[in-house]
Amino acid sequence: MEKNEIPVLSLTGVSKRFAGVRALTDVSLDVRAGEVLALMGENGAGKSTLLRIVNGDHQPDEGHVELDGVPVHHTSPAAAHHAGIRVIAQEPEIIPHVDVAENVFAGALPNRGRLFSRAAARRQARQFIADLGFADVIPVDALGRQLSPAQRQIVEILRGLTGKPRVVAFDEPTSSLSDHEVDILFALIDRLRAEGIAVVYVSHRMKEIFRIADRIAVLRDGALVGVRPAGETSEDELVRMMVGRDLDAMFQRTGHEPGEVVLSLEDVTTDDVSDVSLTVRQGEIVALAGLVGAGRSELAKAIVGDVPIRSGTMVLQGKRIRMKSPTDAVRAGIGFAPEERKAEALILDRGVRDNVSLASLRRLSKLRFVNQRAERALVSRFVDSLRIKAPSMEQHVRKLSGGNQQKVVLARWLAREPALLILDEPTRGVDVGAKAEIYGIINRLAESGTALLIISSELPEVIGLADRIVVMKDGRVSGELPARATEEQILALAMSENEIEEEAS
Amino acid sequence: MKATAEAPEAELAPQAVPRRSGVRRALDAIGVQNVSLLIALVALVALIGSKHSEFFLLSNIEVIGTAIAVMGLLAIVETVVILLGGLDISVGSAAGLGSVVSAMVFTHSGATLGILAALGVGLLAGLVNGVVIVYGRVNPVVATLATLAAYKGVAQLVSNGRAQGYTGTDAAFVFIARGAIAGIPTLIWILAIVALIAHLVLRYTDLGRNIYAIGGNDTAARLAGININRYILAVYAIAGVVATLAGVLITARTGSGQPVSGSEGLELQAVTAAALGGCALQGGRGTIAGTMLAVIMLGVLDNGIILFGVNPFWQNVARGALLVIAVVIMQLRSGERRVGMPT
Amino acid sequence: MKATAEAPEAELAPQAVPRRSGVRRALDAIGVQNVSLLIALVALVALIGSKHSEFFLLSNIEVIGTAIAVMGLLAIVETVVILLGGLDISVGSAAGLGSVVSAMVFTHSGATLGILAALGVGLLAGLVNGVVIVYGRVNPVVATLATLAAYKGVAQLVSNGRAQGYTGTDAAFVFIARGAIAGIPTLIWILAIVALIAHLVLRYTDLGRNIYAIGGNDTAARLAGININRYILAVYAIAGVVATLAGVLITARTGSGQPVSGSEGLELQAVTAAALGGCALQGGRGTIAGTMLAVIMLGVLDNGIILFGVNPFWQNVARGALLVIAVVIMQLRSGERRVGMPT
Amino acid sequence: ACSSGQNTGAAPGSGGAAPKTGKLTIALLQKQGDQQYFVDEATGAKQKAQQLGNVDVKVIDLGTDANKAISQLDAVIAQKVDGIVIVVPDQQIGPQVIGAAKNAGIPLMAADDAIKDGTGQEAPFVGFDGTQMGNSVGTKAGELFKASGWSLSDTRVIESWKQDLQTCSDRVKGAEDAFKTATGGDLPQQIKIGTDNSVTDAQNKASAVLTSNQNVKHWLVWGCNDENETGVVTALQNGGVKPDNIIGVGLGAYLTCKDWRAGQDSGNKAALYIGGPAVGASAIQVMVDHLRNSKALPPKTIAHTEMVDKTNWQKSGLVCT
Ligand SMILES: Nc1ncnc2c1ncn2[C@@H]1O[C@H](COP(=O)(O)OP(=O)(O)OP(=O)(O)O)[C@@H](O)[C@H]1O
Ligand SMILES: Nc1ncnc2c1ncn2[C@@H]1O[C@H](COP(=O)(O)OP(=O)(O)OP(=O)(O)O)[C@@H](O)[C@H]1O
Ligand SMILES: O[C@@H]1[C@@H](O)[C@@H](O)CO[C@H]1O
Ligand SMILES: [Mg+2]
Ligand SMILES: [Mg+2]
Repeated sequence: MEKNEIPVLSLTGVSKRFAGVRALTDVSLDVRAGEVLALMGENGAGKSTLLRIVNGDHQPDEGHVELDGVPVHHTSPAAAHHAGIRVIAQEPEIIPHVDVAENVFAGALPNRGRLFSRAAARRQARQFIADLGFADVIPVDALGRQLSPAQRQIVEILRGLTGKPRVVAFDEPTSSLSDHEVDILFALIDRLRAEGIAVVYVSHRMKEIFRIADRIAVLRDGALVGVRPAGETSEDELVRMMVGRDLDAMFQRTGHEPGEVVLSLEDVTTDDVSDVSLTVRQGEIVALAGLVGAGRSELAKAIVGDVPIRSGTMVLQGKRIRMKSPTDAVRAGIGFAPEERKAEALILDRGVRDNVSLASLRRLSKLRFVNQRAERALVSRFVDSLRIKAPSMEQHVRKLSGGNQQKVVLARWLAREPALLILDEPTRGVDVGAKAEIYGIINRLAESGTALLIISSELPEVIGLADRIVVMKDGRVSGELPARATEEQILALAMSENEIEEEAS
Repeated sequence: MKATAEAPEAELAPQAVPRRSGVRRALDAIGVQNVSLLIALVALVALIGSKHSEFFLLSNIEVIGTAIAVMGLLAIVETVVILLGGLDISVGSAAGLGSVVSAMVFTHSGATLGILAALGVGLLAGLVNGVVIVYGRVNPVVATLATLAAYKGVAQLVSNGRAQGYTGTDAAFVFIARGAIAGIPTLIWILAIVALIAHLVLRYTDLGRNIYAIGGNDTAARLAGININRYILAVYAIAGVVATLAGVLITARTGSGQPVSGSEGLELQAVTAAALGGCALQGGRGTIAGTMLAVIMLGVLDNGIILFGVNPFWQNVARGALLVIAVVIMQLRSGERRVGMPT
Repeated sequence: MKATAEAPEAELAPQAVPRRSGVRRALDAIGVQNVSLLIALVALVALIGSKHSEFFLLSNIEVIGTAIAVMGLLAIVETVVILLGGLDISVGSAAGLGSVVSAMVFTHSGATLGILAALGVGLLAGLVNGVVIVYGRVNPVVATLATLAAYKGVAQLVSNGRAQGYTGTDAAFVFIARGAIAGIPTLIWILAIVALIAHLVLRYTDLGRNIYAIGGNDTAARLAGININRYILAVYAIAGVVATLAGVLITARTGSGQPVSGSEGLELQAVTAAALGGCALQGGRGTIAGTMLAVIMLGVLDNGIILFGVNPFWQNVARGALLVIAVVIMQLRSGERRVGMPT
Repeated sequence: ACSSGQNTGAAPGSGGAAPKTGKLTIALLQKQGDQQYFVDEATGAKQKAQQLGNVDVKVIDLGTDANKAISQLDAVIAQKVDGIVIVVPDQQIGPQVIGAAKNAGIPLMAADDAIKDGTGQEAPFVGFDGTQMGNSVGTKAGELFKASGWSLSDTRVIESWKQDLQTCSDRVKGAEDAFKTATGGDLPQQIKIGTDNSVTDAQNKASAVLTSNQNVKHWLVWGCNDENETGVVTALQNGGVKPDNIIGVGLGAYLTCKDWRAGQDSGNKAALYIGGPAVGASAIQVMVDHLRNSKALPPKTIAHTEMVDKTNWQKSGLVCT
């Protein structure tokens, strides 16, 4: 495809304000046919807002959007969808009680006249999924609510590619995917590019950006800082553009001797996890690595008593213990930040304050009355240190950007200061600057004696943070690696033989 | 992805029955919820029938069928409204309105016009609900509680609070109330046809699937380009029409237009039937088959209570207790863990 | 979209009011929803008062206060139950049960025991609801619709369907019904105290905050270590106790134990008040202040309708229409966009 | 300023107040105000008020809610109406009702259902007597039964009423007693149906009764009101029972008359016509007389009732809609 003179999508002078927040200020940007434009910026910089304007979900206060040089005023996602614009949302929206086929084809069901055939829909969905390379990850007849976070993300991606898209925007599509799916996705994006589709790609992961982008646009506080051809810029420059200064080193692990064993599992078996044995000591950071579906989240939930342990033993601080519910776990000094922030962690229609203090209320109350001043002090400490961007502590979490929501989840558990802290994908969607802060906090917690078990699909994070790396595969521990292991070592343990072969071929 | 390949069923555990044998597959198609309802229904029938063999008389089965016709119609549309994520409490008084309008217009202009007028009024009443909800942004419960009162008032106003007309000699109304086709009472036919249409639309058309999508996750539906507002308006309009159709049946059965007394409390029964039949009140989940099973079960229950000659005060207790027991059995079979609010 | 562009504030207003001026801050604390209700209330009062100055008689205002006491109590607990993500339809018949029990036990053993017995029965009834919901896994709507029938039957059974006892000469009951402290009727005190306690607990204690969390996202609450089941049981138990307290008030006011007068629609009024006052029926959103404003508004509405001497049929229409208008005003001020089901 | 709530001081009596001039406002509070009988009663009251001139009637529906009755009574008292006519949802609340009106010095009379104060003193009453109405129904049914020549053993009585309404129970009991007196024999076996006093409920429940009584030949039907009686009769007829095999005696006649007017053969053989409009009218008449002319409220004004059937209903003044 030759590059057209007229960009497929262009924004001119777009501004958008929300009560108390300038989300976008005078942004002008072009996306051309057959290119991948990466969009970067800190959490709350306005990336998702920009995409919501493109797909008609929000209307700009000023400025306008053009498609093929013609101004368009899409007043609903339906209109934008019709014009060939697809935005793959940051938070996957899944229809819980219908199958994957219907989820993928939502709004554009394959039918003859008005007639809908489930068998035909599944057949087409199976074909479509196979064409796009996700056949072994997504069962077409599973119901929406049964999908794992990664699967939901993939369904969201698939939905965005139905019909005849002209512009496809991905809003952090990889935040809950592991490398295997990321590779499939990138192959897919390459295909879209080759077909002359205009692609917008939002991510906080530098590695991905340089792998996939042709040009990179950076937003800061709602304003466009600049656009760079991918070949002519560097990570450092991008970081400077995003945060306005240089960052310190990402990981500053100060090695030290771990103390007593805090948690030890022996042959723990649940419905999806078998014979897992592992220990975490005071002041130690243990990372759990593995592919999507390896059973890491399940293990974490078993530890906190949310999933029943069928056999095996669990010892906490020297005592054999059996959790009946997360209530027991929290009482016993275990904190757990789950991976799905929206479904499992956030009270969306409450403020930042309520969300952050949720697990600490008992400690903050006397005679059950919450000491509001102490509460505010605690919350504002974490709002500052994690740089949670919100107009006030009372802002409903629903209105925060994705990354800031993630920080709220983390703040809840950091504030609680448990003896054992389990973090499941702690930095999903968090920007580079804040990531560094979070790593710093995790490091300080370890130094002060907290035992940490961190589940992460981002290998650099695993390698940078961990004292020890436990790798899981198919619900079992497939090996253990010391700090500073390589990505290849981890992957070898995480993947089954035939997958490695596939990968190699 | 090995885990998935090896145990794809178990890991999708809570509700997904693994699909192995043919029986299993059939059960799956019916749904655990419905199987449990069926079991509860069979148990109830066995209990009643063992003491009172008259229960199985064809005439008694017809009695049950005709007794549930009115409530069944309302339960069907309530199911559709609930699937969409809404609720319509006004169906009871819309039925009353339909009853008086059909009788009054009938008196002047005959049965056909009477029935059409009633359905037309129902369409209007339903649209008013829809508009108030969508454009007035009034929560569906509050909106239809308000129109429950308002439509009742309108029915009383047009009828001056009196039973209207006399349809007991009109061939059409008599046919509705007491006629039969192929030996099956007309009332049962009407209920069955409406149920079948609703079932087919929900299951085999994109309209129906979109209703599930909207009720399941309206953001997903909206972002996927479905015009949610249009669906809400249409579904409430249809609910109004079917409610007034139920009103026409009330007129036919009682021989006159009943402004309120014939339809009071039907709305709660309709919601109960839908919920008992497995509709999640948050929307997006439920089937017409489940609702119809529940309607039948409630009808059998009422019939059995009378066969047993239970004192009416005990009837209330028995009805409540049996309702709870039926659902408890149903839920415990599904093996859901016992934490938090059940849906 | 012009509208949006011109009024960017309004668009997201409901909760995100930036804290600038003192006025803003005050409004924020009250909540847009409540401000709108307040405006609607003032408008209604002005409308009624402009035609009927008797409305402002102290005696009339006392009448409104005492008339809303029973429904107000139920609306308060309904609010708490709804905040938690549930619903309790059985409060009406629990009130009837409380009424007969208090009167019957009173007849044998005096007022104090009578009242305590009623509250004890309420605790039990509430616990039964909670257990059926939590451990029986019955959806709260179905569960409490069932116990609505069951408790009504029990009240009829114990009373044989008749009003019980005569409390009209008992000092304690008379004090409740017609007494006053500091010039303010006892009934109003009771309502105010229960409302205040509920408000303080919800707003300033960890218990209350946890209720909001559970209703907002029960999975999140569970994983944050909150024992959800215990909250559900406790809240339903309290709902039962307060419902029977309302029953005691019914006994005091009517002078006898009334088996069913509580279940003649009080439960729907309580739900209406909670929803009108801004409770989201999915849970997690709402305030006692909003509910109380709504209760007062409904009381004023009823009182005004009598003042105007509207014909009872028009009363139904007027009640429905005004309810819709009040909510529409409230919602449109919040500037939410008009797509999908409003919450 | 605490108050125990006990009545203090001498309550102004209902008699002997100074005559009022000018516009009068009378509150008519009715239980089950959406039932046709009460709708008619309210209409009668309003027509009488118009006829008397300068009288305003405020009609309030109490449903079956005793608590609401107290609230609405309080409200009309606070709003200073001149007189109150009340049909209580429950006779037990009599003392509170009478006490409240007395305290406020507003004259009060009971309609349809009599009430007493705490000392057993009855309030002035206009209407019918439940037991007496039942007696009329039972007597008529007895006569028809004797004339039919049916035997006790192949006949059943269906009695249908809202079992938690005292007046309904009184009527049914009254009918049973009078039936026995009229026939000089026993009652056939009875089947009691509890309903919410609506046609549809009676109809649904009676249908099931038919099932469990397959070999019954003849049916007697009565109940609390026309709704109950016609509902049962319709169910029997829908279930294949011939009108000739049914003796239904209604109470109210406003629904039974529909068959008669249409000339339809039916099991509704007779009904006690009770003039709702007349009750409403005479209540207003006596109240206005009392207020304007200081006439004492008569303790009992028993309204006209009349047994009617398809041959003579039109003469009774019954309006059939
Ligand atoms: N509906 C809303 N109401 C109020 N403020 C909002 C709303 N949506 C977004 N915002 C605010 O607008 C700003 C931009 O948010 P946006 O979601 O576009 O950020 P983002 O760049 O996508 O961040 P992230 O990387 O965290 O996803 C944030 O401050 C956010 O809190
Ligand atoms: N490919 C898959 N197909 C079906 N279910 C899956 C798949 N992947 C994950 N799951 C779900 O995830 C559960 C176990 O995976 P778990 O979420 O614990 O893995 P994880 O290692 O944390 O990976 P993830 O990154 O997906 O969270 C299973 O119970 C299953 O429900
Ligand atoms: O309820 C009845 C009504 O149906 C009518 O019969 C008159 O008396 C009332 O008590
Ligand atoms: Mg974003
Ligand atoms: Mg996981």
